[in-house]
Amino acid sequence: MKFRRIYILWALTALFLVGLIFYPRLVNLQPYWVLVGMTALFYAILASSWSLLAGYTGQFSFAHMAFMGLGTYAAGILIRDMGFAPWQATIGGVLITGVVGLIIGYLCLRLRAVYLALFTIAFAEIFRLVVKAEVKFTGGPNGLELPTYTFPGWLQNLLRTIVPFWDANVYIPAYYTMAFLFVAALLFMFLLVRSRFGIFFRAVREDEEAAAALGVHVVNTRVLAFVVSSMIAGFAGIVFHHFIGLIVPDQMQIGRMSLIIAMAVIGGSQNLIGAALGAIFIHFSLEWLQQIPLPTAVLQHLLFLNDWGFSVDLHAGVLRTNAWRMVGFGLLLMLTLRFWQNGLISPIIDWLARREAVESVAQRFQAERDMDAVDDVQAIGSQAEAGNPQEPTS
Amino acid sequence: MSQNGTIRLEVRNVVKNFGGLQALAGVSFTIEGPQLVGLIGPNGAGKTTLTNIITGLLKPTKGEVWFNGRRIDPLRPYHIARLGIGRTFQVTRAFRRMTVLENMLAPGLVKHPYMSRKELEKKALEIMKFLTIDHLRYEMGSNLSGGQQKLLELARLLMLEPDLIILDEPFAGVHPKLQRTIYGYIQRVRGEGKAIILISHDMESIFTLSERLIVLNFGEVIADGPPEVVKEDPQVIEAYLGRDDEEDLI
Amino acid sequence: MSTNGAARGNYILEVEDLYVGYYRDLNILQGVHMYAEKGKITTILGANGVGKSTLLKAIFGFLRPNAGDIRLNGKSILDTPTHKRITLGLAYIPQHMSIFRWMSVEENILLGGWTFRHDKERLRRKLEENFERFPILREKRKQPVGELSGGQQRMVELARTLMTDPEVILVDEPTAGLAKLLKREVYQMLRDLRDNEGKTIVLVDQEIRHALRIADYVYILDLGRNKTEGPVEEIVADLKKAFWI
Amino acid sequence: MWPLPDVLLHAMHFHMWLDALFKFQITGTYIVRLILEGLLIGVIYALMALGLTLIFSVLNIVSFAHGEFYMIGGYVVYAILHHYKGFPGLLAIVVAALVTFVIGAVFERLFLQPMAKGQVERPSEYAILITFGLSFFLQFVMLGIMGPFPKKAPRFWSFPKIDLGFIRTTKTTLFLGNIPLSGGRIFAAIIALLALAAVLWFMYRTWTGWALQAVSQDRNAAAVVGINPLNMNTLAFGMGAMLAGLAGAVLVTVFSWVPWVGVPASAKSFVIIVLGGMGSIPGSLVGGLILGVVESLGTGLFPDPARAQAYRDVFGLVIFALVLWLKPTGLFGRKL
Amino acid sequence: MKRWVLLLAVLIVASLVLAACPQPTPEKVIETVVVTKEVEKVVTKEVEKVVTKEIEKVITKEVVKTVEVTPAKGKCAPESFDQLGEKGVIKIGVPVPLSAPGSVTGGQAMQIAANIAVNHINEKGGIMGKYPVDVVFYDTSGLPERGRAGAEYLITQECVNAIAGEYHSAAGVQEKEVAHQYGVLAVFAETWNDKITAAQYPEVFRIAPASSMVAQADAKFFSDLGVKWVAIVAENTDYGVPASEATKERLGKLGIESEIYLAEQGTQDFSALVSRIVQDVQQREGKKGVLVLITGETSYNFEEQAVEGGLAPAEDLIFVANQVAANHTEFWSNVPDGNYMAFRRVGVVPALTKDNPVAQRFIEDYKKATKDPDRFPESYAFEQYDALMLVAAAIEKAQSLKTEDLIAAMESWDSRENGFQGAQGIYYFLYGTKKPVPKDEPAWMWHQWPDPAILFLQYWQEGQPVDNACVIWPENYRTCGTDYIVPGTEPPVKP
Repeated sequence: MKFRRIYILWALTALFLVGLIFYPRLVNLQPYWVLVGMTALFYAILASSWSLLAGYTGQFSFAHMAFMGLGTYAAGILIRDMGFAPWQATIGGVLITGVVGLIIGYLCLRLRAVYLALFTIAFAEIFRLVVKAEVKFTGGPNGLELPTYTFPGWLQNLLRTIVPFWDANVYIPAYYTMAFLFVAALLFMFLLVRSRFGIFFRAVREDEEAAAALGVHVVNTRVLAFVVSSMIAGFAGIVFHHFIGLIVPDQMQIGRMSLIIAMAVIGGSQNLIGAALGAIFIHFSLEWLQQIPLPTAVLQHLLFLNDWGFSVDLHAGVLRTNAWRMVGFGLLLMLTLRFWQNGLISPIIDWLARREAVESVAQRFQAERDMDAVDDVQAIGSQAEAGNPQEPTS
Repeated sequence: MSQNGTIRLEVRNVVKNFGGLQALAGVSFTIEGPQLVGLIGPNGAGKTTLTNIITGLLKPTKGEVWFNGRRIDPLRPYHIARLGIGRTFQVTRAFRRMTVLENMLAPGLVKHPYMSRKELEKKALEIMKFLTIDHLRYEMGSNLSGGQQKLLELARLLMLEPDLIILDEPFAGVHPKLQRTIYGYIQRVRGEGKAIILISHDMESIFTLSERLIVLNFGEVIADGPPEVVKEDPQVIEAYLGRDDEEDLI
Repeated sequence: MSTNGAARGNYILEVEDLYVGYYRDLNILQGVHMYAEKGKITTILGANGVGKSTLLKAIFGFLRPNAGDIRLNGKSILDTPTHKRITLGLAYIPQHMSIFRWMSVEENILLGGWTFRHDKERLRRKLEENFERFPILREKRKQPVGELSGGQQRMVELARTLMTDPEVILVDEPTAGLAKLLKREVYQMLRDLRDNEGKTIVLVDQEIRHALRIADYVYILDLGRNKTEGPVEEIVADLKKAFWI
Repeated sequence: MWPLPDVLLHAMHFHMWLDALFKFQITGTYIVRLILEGLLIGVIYALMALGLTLIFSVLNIVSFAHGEFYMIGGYVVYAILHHYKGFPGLLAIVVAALVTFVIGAVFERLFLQPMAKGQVERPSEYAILITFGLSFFLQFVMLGIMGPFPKKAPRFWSFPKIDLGFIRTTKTTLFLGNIPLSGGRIFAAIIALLALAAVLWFMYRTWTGWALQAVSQDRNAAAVVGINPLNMNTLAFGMGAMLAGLAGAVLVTVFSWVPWVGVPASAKSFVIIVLGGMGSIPGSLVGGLILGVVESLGTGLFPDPARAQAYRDVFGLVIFALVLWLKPTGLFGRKL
Repeated sequence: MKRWVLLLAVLIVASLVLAACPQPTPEKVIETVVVTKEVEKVVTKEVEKVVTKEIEKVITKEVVKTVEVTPAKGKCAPESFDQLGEKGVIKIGVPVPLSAPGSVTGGQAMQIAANIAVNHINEKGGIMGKYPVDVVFYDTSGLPERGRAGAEYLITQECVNAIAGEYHSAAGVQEKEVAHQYGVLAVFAETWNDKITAAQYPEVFRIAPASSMVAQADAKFFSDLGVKWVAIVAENTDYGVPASEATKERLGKLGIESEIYLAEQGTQDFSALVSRIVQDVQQREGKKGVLVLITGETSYNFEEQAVEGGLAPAEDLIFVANQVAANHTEFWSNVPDGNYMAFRRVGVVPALTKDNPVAQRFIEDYKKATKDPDRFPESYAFEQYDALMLVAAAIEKAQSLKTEDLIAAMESWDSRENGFQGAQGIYYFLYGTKKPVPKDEPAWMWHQWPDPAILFLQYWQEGQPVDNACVIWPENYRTCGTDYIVPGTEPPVKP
């Protein structure tokens, strides 16, 4: 069997899945790191569903976080006012997100690029401000509380047998639920983009008119992408916040949205997996960069940084980067955009998944010129031959 | 193909105004059955506008377009495409960030949503082989040369299996060698019993290939008939070469 | 009929083996050559879409050739950025009206003198010259150009171009969409520029007969390649053959 | 007083309106006061939006980092006045304008020029994301340097005492009849008006201004007459940034400054340019005034006093969304 | 298809491995599970390594059982002084907001105060003279999820013995849950939300006022001054909304009408809101009041704009600025026209600290640390300092690191006479595990310091330092002999 690069990809996928499953053990069941892992997965779902919208269909929506919040608020209100059980509310919330996504998706149909971005920003901000202002209905800035899921007994027992440390801390069930959702959402989106809709998504992104001329239902395609990605965002939001217990409107700030976008772009917004991995990578590095452990000898020379917004903690032996870690991240975002427009991770995946080598443009151009030199005469000759006006071809 | 097996496109007195400008001033013609119709006219004559109206990208200000007994001018472009009118664009519009095979699958999946991917790919490969782009199947659209992109567009069209094909400048900017392939393509499609509207500025190919020529000028049909006749039509010559009696202008 | 142009006369503008396209490698022009003689009108004819306009755009620098060379006065100008080419004595009148619609007539014409904007005296003189050439423009000097008729807009454009006293003027279908009388005026003007001021003009045109009437040398293009070329007499002698297959 | 159809009144919770009317009476003076206040702040909005419009009309992109230049402009004035006591305030404003100009121009050269030269794939996406990235970057740089504490520059002027009956002043406030108008704002609005006048003079009366207009109206034609569009891009972006910086510089004495102060500011600029028509200079002026008045009236006349201010930004954004959706060319739009 | 099978196989294998994988490592278990400690006592140190493997199985079973009763066990704080390690450092976690959207001003002041507390404890050699204290900060940004993560981090990663701090209620509410879950002592410094103590967790104490206490004081103040109508301007946040509603309710009980105006913090332009309030005020009879419940620097913005917009303190308009007006340098540079504004100050004023050596020492060090000789510590700085001192004192008193012992020590300060002398005053807790909150008292009195000072001060001179601002309420603290300095006049007595 001939070795193909795609095997590396499969091996890496398997490795990643195993890593995903064993992660809580790898971090020694430390609740903090399990929580970080769970949050990273939450962001990964958001980033990859955003990439489904932006990367695959070319709709640059800034309302993704708003949809996340919309779903969560809907679920929370269903539980609070309608007496839904958490799992029923989850379904209800996702459906409501879908309906609103459908409406916004239709409204956005006629808007392109920057207009779409502006419109979705407006929608997101209006939604956030209304949620914040309608204190009686949404809890306002206090946020809305959501109860945790309770698993049915049999499932709990089953999970305990599979995962012996299921009860080691409260975040383990949360983590595994999130991981399950992550795999399911990614698998769903992956299958979706591999299906005909995926082809249609990208065809519409590339050239709407041409796609329409080939019979692609442009409206349905664009709206479908909008609805699916909003629903996934809503789903992730509902599940995440059920475990966190509270959603606050500040979660839907544009600043948070830009974090998601940055994650997707750095990972590669043309690729679901790239965006997801980007989100995981960035969330972990941000968490780690918050305090960088350094030897005291080094730290002593860094004390001047205290005047620049860092905090050098000699006692704990760490350099706290505070805002500056975000600066580095912003710079990375800009450089990625400028020099690696496909992101940092997805080109690797693409390279591993590619089946045939690319003929470079320069090579082909040369070939075309060679072709000219050789059979220019021939070409004209044959053309003249074919071009006998007396004999119309039939 | 329509139920009774014939193809019939009727353009009935189509008028199109852009603001104050009249692009089409009442164009009517009928194309019936398998036929290769050349559509020519000097720049600004309204050829592209007419194409866009037939394929639904533009709505006519007045007039109707009927295809196989169905009025299509109010329909959306994808609907018209599904009814069996396919077109290419003057400037190539390959999907640049999709592989050639995926480019082919898009219309294929429109036509046969539930066909297995393998079968569809096989079908696509056949067409690509005929158009000599099969070796590029995993190549990104943007990596193709201009000529190859034209071929890809034509190949895509076949996946849609349209009854009526509108080819807008298929030869522009294409290497002679590839031009021959396109000639072959047109002849093959013609052989399959489809109707073709060929728009080209390349007089040679137009006169060679078409059975019937429709000449547009200033949004009106100024001639309609076999190429030999149209070629000698004084109005056509005037449209292209200017009028002899304008000597006194200078 | 193909001649090796370099053998003929005194060329101010030479285009050799030019490959140009709008997209990365869709070459509209595939190895075109063109030589313009000093003080003559060189006309480029051909059906629509064969790349006549593309050729002019490439000469003025809006499109970067993939291969080939463009020389002005014997020096390659490929590395000169577009906005600098005007200082070499090259001027270009695009096919589509390239006026500044929301600016006044006077501002439009003055902008033609951008390259010598600090020379107030010369600006004033050239502006005056142009107003004499097109008296109607003097009347409407304060109006936004967008409100003018098509012919007047064309006038503004010509006036603006003439501000710099270019040696070579590239003209792309100057009479498209103009009324007959205006057409005549425009052609007369081009002829005057050649006869009285000794300008070199490269004219791309659809109005074949008119163009031939003022042309000195004619190139005919066919789908991105040179088809025929020759002095105008030769072409006129067998017009049908030259165009109609 | 409210000539609205019954159905509409019902939909708008008529009883709440009545409640509001019971609580305090809406008088003509009150409305006039709200409008005047709206106009005052609207002038400053217009200054910001003018920068964004300039950028859009020349570069054909919407800068999502516009608010950050506003933020930097304010911080520069603050830093100067904080470190050099007695530094003339107006000079500090000029320095702020210069600094933001340079930052804008450098960013344009490094990140936007490749786009204009066609070295970037998918330019429209790139433009959105790169300016978004810049906004992200600048916010956190300033957070690192200035810290998150709100800063406020000391006021460097005060009204002379005037009493002309109808018009009288205190140290901080100008009274028109019995309508008090904030002095800080009047000062900011005057500076903004001067800056607007200067920009308009520059745009319509100088060669460089003509060149900018020329590039915005027809890039190719501009190149034909010998204008280098790339330089004009840099100039336009720099000037756009500078105008935002100027707005920040005059407002830093009125509001307090935090690194994310630019976020609502840029949102307002978006609202204005869409309202006034993308790329239209008069549009941005009128749009700014409209937004100022709408926000002011909306807040002043919203039935529930508790939520009136909370909804302040919503009024503008709703108009924004509606205009975007119904008439994307805006009021004075000349191109889409 | 093959690939899917492969993938499924990987997943199945992985879950099988997971099922078979070893239980949490023995060291971990010993630390975490109560049962194991008894085992540990049996095992002599020499044979520990050998025996652990054998006892592993026993422990595993125990773990599952224990876990079902009390699900969360991940705390790693040393439970006795022997476990402290060589240096004998006792770690205390300090969650504070150090980045937006949290109040960084508050966070940084608390950081400084915490460091001073550590210095004061450690200069005597530490707790009990030999165990130095180390504080571990965590930036919560004032966000609930960050608060939760922070508490998790401090308890399970940094192995802190207690948590002392927090500024924002939103974060605090989450932190108290985590502290309770792990059974770690938590002394909250500046979180006013009633819920924090109302949950009645044995581990949770609070030395700041509950918001209901503050609202009560506000209402009393206005009522004592004979105010008939109050405009409550509150920020639209987790603090402002409930606080304004609570105040309105209490004002209502005292027969005072009021109107709430919520202000969105992102908007800094309050002119229209000011106009609206002015309009409202003008149409009322009698004495009126304005109460600003906007926190942080945004309140300066509102106050400045209010004055400029004609809503200035007057004879019949009592303007109560937000408590941050006490930072007089910032206040005067931001609100140059804020003359005659009153403000509420929770916590002590300089006059009240004169006889308190603990406070004097802290104030001095605080001024040094902030390099600002005019800066009197803010209430949250006092509270943070005291929270740490309290924890240290509790450990010293309990002579133990076990949470239950610490709680007992804290609860032993049960009356003013029998309280702990902190910088702010004498701390004591009336109700707790031994003495439940009686039915007629609000639930939040649990582990709540009952008498934090809530004072109303008034500036009467431009640029005046807070130290000689007049205390005008309550009566027993009054320093200037008047309950309200009418704008344009001077107080009868100058401090």
